[in-house]
Amino acid sequence: MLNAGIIYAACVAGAVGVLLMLPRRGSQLALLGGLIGAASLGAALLAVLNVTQGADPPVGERPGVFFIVLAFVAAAGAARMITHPRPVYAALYFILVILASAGLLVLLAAEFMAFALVIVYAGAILVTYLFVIMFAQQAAEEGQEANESAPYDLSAREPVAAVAAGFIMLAALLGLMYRGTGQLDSSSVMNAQAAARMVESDPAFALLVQKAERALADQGTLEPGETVAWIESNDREAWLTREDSASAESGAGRLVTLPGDFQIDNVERLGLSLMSEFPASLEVAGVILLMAMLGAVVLSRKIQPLMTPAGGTDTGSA
Amino acid sequence: MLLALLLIPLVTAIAVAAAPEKQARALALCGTLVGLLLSIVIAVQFNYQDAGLMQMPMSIAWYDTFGLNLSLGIDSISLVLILLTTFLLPLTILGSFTAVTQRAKEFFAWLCILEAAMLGVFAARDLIVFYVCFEFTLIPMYFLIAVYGSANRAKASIWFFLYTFTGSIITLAGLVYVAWAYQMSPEGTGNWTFDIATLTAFCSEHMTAAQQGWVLLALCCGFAVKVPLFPVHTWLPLAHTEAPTAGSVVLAAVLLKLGTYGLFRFAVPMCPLAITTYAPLLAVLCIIGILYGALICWVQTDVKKLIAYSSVSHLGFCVLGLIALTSIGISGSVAYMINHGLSTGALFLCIGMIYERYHTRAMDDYSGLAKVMPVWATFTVFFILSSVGLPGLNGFIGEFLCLVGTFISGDGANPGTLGPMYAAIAGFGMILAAIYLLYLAGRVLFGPLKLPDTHHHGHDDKGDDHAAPTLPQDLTGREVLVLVPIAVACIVLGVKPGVLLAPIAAPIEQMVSAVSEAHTRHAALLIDGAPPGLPPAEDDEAALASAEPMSRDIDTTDNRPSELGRKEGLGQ
Amino acid sequence: MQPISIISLNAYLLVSAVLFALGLIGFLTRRNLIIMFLCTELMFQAAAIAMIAFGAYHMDIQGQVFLIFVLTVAAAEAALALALVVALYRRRNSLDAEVWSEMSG
Amino acid sequence: MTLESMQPMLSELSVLLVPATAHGGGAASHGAAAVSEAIAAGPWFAMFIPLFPLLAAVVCGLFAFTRRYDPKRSKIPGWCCVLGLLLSFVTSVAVISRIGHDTLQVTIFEWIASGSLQADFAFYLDPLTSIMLLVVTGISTLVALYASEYMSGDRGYARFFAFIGMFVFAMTCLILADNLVLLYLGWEGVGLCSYLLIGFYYEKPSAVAAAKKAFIVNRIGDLGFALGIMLTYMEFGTVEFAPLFQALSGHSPESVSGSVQIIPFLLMLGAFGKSAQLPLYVWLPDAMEGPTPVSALIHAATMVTAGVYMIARLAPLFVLSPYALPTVAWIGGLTALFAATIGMAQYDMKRIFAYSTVSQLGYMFMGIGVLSATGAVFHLFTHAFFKALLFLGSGAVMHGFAGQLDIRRISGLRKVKGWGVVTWTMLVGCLALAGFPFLSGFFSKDTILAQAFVTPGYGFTILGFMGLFTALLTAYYTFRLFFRVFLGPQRYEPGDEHHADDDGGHGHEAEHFHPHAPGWAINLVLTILALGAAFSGYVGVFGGEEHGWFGGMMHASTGNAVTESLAASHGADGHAAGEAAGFWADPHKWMMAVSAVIGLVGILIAWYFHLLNRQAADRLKERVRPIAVLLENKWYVDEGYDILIRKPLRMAGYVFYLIGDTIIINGLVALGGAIPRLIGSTIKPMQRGILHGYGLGMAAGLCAVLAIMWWLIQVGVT
Repeated sequence: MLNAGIIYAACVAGAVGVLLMLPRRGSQLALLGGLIGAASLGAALLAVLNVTQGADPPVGERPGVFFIVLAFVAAAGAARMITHPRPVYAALYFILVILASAGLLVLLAAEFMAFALVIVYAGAILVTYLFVIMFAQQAAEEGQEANESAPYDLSAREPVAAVAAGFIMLAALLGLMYRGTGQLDSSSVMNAQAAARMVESDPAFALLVQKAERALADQGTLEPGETVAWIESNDREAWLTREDSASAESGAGRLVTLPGDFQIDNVERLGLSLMSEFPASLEVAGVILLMAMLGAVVLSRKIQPLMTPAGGTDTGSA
Repeated sequence: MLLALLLIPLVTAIAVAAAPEKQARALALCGTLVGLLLSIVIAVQFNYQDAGLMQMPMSIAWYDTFGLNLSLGIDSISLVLILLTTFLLPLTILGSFTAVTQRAKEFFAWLCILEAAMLGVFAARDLIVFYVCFEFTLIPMYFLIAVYGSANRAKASIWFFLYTFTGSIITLAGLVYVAWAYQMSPEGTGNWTFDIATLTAFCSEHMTAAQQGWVLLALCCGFAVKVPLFPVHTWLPLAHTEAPTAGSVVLAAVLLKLGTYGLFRFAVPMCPLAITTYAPLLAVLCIIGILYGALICWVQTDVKKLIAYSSVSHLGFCVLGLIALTSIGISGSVAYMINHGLSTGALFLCIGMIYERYHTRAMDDYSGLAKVMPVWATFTVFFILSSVGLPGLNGFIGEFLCLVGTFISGDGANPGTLGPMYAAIAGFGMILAAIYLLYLAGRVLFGPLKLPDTHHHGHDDKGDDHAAPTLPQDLTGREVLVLVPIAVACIVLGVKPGVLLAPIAAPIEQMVSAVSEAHTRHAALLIDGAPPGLPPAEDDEAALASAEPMSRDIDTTDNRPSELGRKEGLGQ
Repeated sequence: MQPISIISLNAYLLVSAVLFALGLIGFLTRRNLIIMFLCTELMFQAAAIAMIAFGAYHMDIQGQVFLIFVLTVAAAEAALALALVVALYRRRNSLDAEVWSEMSG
Repeated sequence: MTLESMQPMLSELSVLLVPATAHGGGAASHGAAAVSEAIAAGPWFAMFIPLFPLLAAVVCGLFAFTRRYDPKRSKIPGWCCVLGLLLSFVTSVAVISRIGHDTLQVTIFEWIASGSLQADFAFYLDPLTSIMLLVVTGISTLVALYASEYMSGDRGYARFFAFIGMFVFAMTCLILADNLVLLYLGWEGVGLCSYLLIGFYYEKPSAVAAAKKAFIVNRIGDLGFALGIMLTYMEFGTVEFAPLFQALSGHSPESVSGSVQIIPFLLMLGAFGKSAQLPLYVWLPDAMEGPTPVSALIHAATMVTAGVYMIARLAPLFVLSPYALPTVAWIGGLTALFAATIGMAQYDMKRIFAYSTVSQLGYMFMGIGVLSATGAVFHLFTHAFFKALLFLGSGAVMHGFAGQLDIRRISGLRKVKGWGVVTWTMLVGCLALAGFPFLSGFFSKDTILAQAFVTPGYGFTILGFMGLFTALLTAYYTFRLFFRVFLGPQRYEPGDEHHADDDGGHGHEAEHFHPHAPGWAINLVLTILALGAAFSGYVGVFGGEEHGWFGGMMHASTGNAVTESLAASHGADGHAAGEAAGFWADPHKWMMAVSAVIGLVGILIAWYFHLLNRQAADRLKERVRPIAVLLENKWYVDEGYDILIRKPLRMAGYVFYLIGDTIIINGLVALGGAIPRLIGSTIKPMQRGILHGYGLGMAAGLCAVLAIMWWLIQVGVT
């Protein structure tokens, strides 16, 4: 099973690494810190990945090399983001992290969300961040040359305590999580459960059925009067039953394999679920966004005249 | 009938609050007079043959599941105290007609509410009603001091409130413990009740000496603060000097009696075993209070503070008489409550009268007032003599009986544990009382005439004093009308104490016999219950600390016979 | 559609935990208001990965649906936060968090 | 309206006074009376003896209240008070005739009844009471008559007579009391009236201080008395005389328990307080601040003798403890000597008589101490007359000379016109006091001194000689005063006091100041008292009994328990032997001669020093300078008391108040208040307002929780 020792050691190493990377007045050991951090992350990943499943046979594949690369990019980006003295670079590193995690999402077959993430997050939110950072950097602080970063960015606040707190939490979190996931059923069991759930009330099932009927009709294997009863979990085969004979006894009917390219892709399922299960929350989400816009407008109203040196026009709201 | 007695002052209070400013005084006076009338009717209907019984019971279910019901009832002790309250209130209101000019309506409304609360305490037969009213007296008194007081009234009112409040919280804890113990015990069979009679019976029969010790400690905390016993008395002088005349009269005459009445009604009957073991300790506190208070009186420069400390000293006698556990001592203590109420109340009224005229309480501001105000001087000397305890006046009866009661307290014929030495030392209090009260008379009444300077150029320049109507030098008709009834009461109680002592004799006799019965039962139990050859250990602090768990039935395992128990047992 | 294996689930959780921890540390150490908010966004991001990982493991689309709503909230929060930061900046001409400490005890 | 017809009506009144409400007590009081049935029911009208003075007091009080009454002109209160006292005197004579030689008891109404303590307003009448009644009511009527003229024109005229009325009421209650509590009522009542009367001129701070001192010192004595009462109640279960004496009759000094023996000592303390004996005598000389009639009535004749009366009344109790009466004797003797020495060196007339009163009281206590109650009460009886006379005489002088009392500033009063009566009456008084043969003082003092030599025990003979020496001193200082003031060259200066602001045109230059001769009332009273002083002695000589009529009366009273124990203590022979051995063996016989001689010697010494050549007195005074100064300052007793008792107590008061209350107790309470504030301030720094601080706090909290959860899981608790 997962031997915890390595994880915790990795956490400690990571902590030290991050500590070194944090901006401080004294000597800059950022590079060394980065190396240590990366090493620790690698060790942690190794510990997690090549774990033997214990008694029952090793089930399911391990995440591939893409996952490892993306993981490292994300972690490095995040680390660099919080340790970089200049805010603009921090924002840019954050965009890097967003892209890496979008990649991860794609690995998890949630491609719509990956794109959404990139568009909404990287595109909209972080652009605003960059804008505000630029806006704030304009008025150079009094005691400081043009490109030198503001004093408050140069040194971290109570780094040791913060890092300690963060990594202890991390260690405890990991300890608890792995203990938790250890008790989860293996993927095969999950598979059957998912399939069973698919059969009953899952709205995606109704969509699946319609789509299957349309695909079979195009393929010509569907006789008139037959309907699709249910679909195998791996939605390769489908079970057709005649309308008229369904009532005689169950099980009359025939198993048909679905066409090769038949499947429900992520966006469809997502859209279906949104529309059928969460219509209300969709509305609420809309309202939240409206509120946010109103709030932003109100907040940035001119509270008192800005004393611009040249008496120029007001630099306008955000 | 009793509920009506309680409701009248409340109704008056509301009426006064609503009435226009001019009629407020008159309305308050009539309301309290009606109260007095009703209490006299009650007194007449009260049958004195079996004065010990709780008469005129009435009870309205208030909250059944928890056994709370508003139940009232009086025995002769409560009757006497009710009469004292209803007798004094109209006089106080009459006395403070001219004293209060600003916000007079509220002043009289608060006084009426205070009266209702006090009557509630005396007529309560249910623990919670008693406690609610006991606490409720704080609020009007707080406002009376805080709004109508003199210079640093804020501190005084806060001290008064918090001091008494913390004390009575502990008492509440004790009372609830008793109710809880009852409910847990086989007698209580699970249902809560707060009826005083049942709880007292339960306590005296089924509680072990140690538990009773704890209950007594809790009760004493609250009531000791109210009766200012020695260590916890410092709120009284503060409250008195700052309270307006009516406030300090009611405070001295009746509010202090709540404490002694509480001790009488709860401490002694509920913890007969504990009271005998701790009576000497309490007695020492009382005696210190007597001598300590008296000596402080002697060095006071503020008239009201002097009389306040004299109350501390006098009430030491009252409690001493109570814990002597002899029928003479306790009747002396009850007599003392009434007499102290009358004489000290009257003294405060007199002081209030000169305060209204000269607006200063410092004794060296004026002297030789007898020459200028002969009538006032006669009344003041009369009341000073009554509180000094001159035989033929009411003070003597209380003081003498208390001392005699303490003197014969331990001689075997009664459950008391005090002795002649206590009475002898307390006796010095009588001398000190003479010293400081005559010191007051000598400084204020006699000697060469000297009036405070403020008097000469009128009242208006006094800071917090608005244009009070300047009163003629000597007493007006109204003021004499206030003092005469009290003087008559003093003489009647002095010459014919039977009027007071006869009715209260029966309940006191019952209580003393109940206490000695508890002891014989306890002692008898020890003799047969306890394993033979047990060393009779002194019942000391350690025993108190190891409060054994509440026993189901009579606790036979209590192998430490209380000191008296042993003597009692051997005595037979 | 195959759910991901536990091992990969653990891996994804590890990544999200690391990101979350880094975000927290960032929030605590950086004194620049904007960066602090950026770190909170990072923590949002970490949570998103964990949600999707569990969604994939349980073959349940709701993980992603929930992420959509998380995103809307994050967006709203970011907008308001930045408006606030601008207002604060305009007041004191500095982004330092420690400038605002009148609320001391 | 004869007495008989009034009888039925009045008897209902007395029944009414025993109200029905006190049903519990009522039965008991009759029961108590029933128990002591041995004592016959006395005359019901005895209740008027105290009632008339009380009535007079109330009437005078009303006069004092009414505005319209003008003290200058009308003397109504004076007259009604004299009338009241006269009626009381007449009633007491009637009661005395009814008493004769036996003891009676009258219950008026039930006063205190609580538990087994039963104290009624009842009278115990026996020959001792009748003697005291005669003294009290008689002297008070005479003094009231005297005062009606003496106090005329004083602003507080009505108030004065109200207090006198109250005083006589209290004194009669004291004498007639049937139980110790009523005796205590009289006791304190008398103390109160002496307070009010001494402080009559309340504008004089010295008078107020003297009044306060008197009341407090009395109160100290009263405390002892009260504790004595309680102890008797504890021991015998009753406070009434009849059952008490019945219970005592069975006992003898051996058979009685220890605590009973303490009772006499406690009661003695009360007696010494009231009768100004050694430890507690300091208040009497200062009591002279009051008006002279007060000094005469209260501080010479009646109140101060209450102590002697009490011991005589409770003699059966005193006899029980072997050491009680000797202590009384010794303290009496010492006080006599001590006061006489101080009396010699004083210059104020009233102060001299005050110290002489203390000294004579010492004699009375010595009398009782040496087991001669008859001698003591006899001396009390005669002393009342001549001491009242002396005081009233000096009062007349003071009244006439505008408050002048200093014997150095008045002399040769005999020659002044209109003062003849005063001089002669004062001469008789001084002779009686000095123990001049065949006058009253001579007889009564002899009985005491003789008895001192007769009774065996504890150095009584030394006491006897001390008594003789004191008699010498008494004779000396009495006549020192008489020769100084009344004889010698005629010169006088008026006093400073514009006495009783009488509106006479008294110019204060010495030459044309002419003294204001006393009026008829004063002269009448002085002559009556002079007759009393001269012939009251013979009451103890004629009348058949061993000490005359007086001895007979005392023999029948409770006092004779003392004489019985005398007979018991040294067997019947002691006394009889005296007779047989002829003149020199029986002290009573030779004492007559010896004391006469001593009296004369004293007078001669005084005559030589204070009449023949006064310079010799001054020279002698120079030679014994330190002693003279010591005596003049009254052995510094007052200052001693002040330093030993008053100052420490007052200091304790300050300490208790300033440190005890304000610092310790209030401090503790304030501390109680400060603790919450203290705790609050320790937590305050946590809130510094910086965002990171809070963030870090939250993070730390979170990681702590997780760590604990993780640890718990490790431990396997879940």
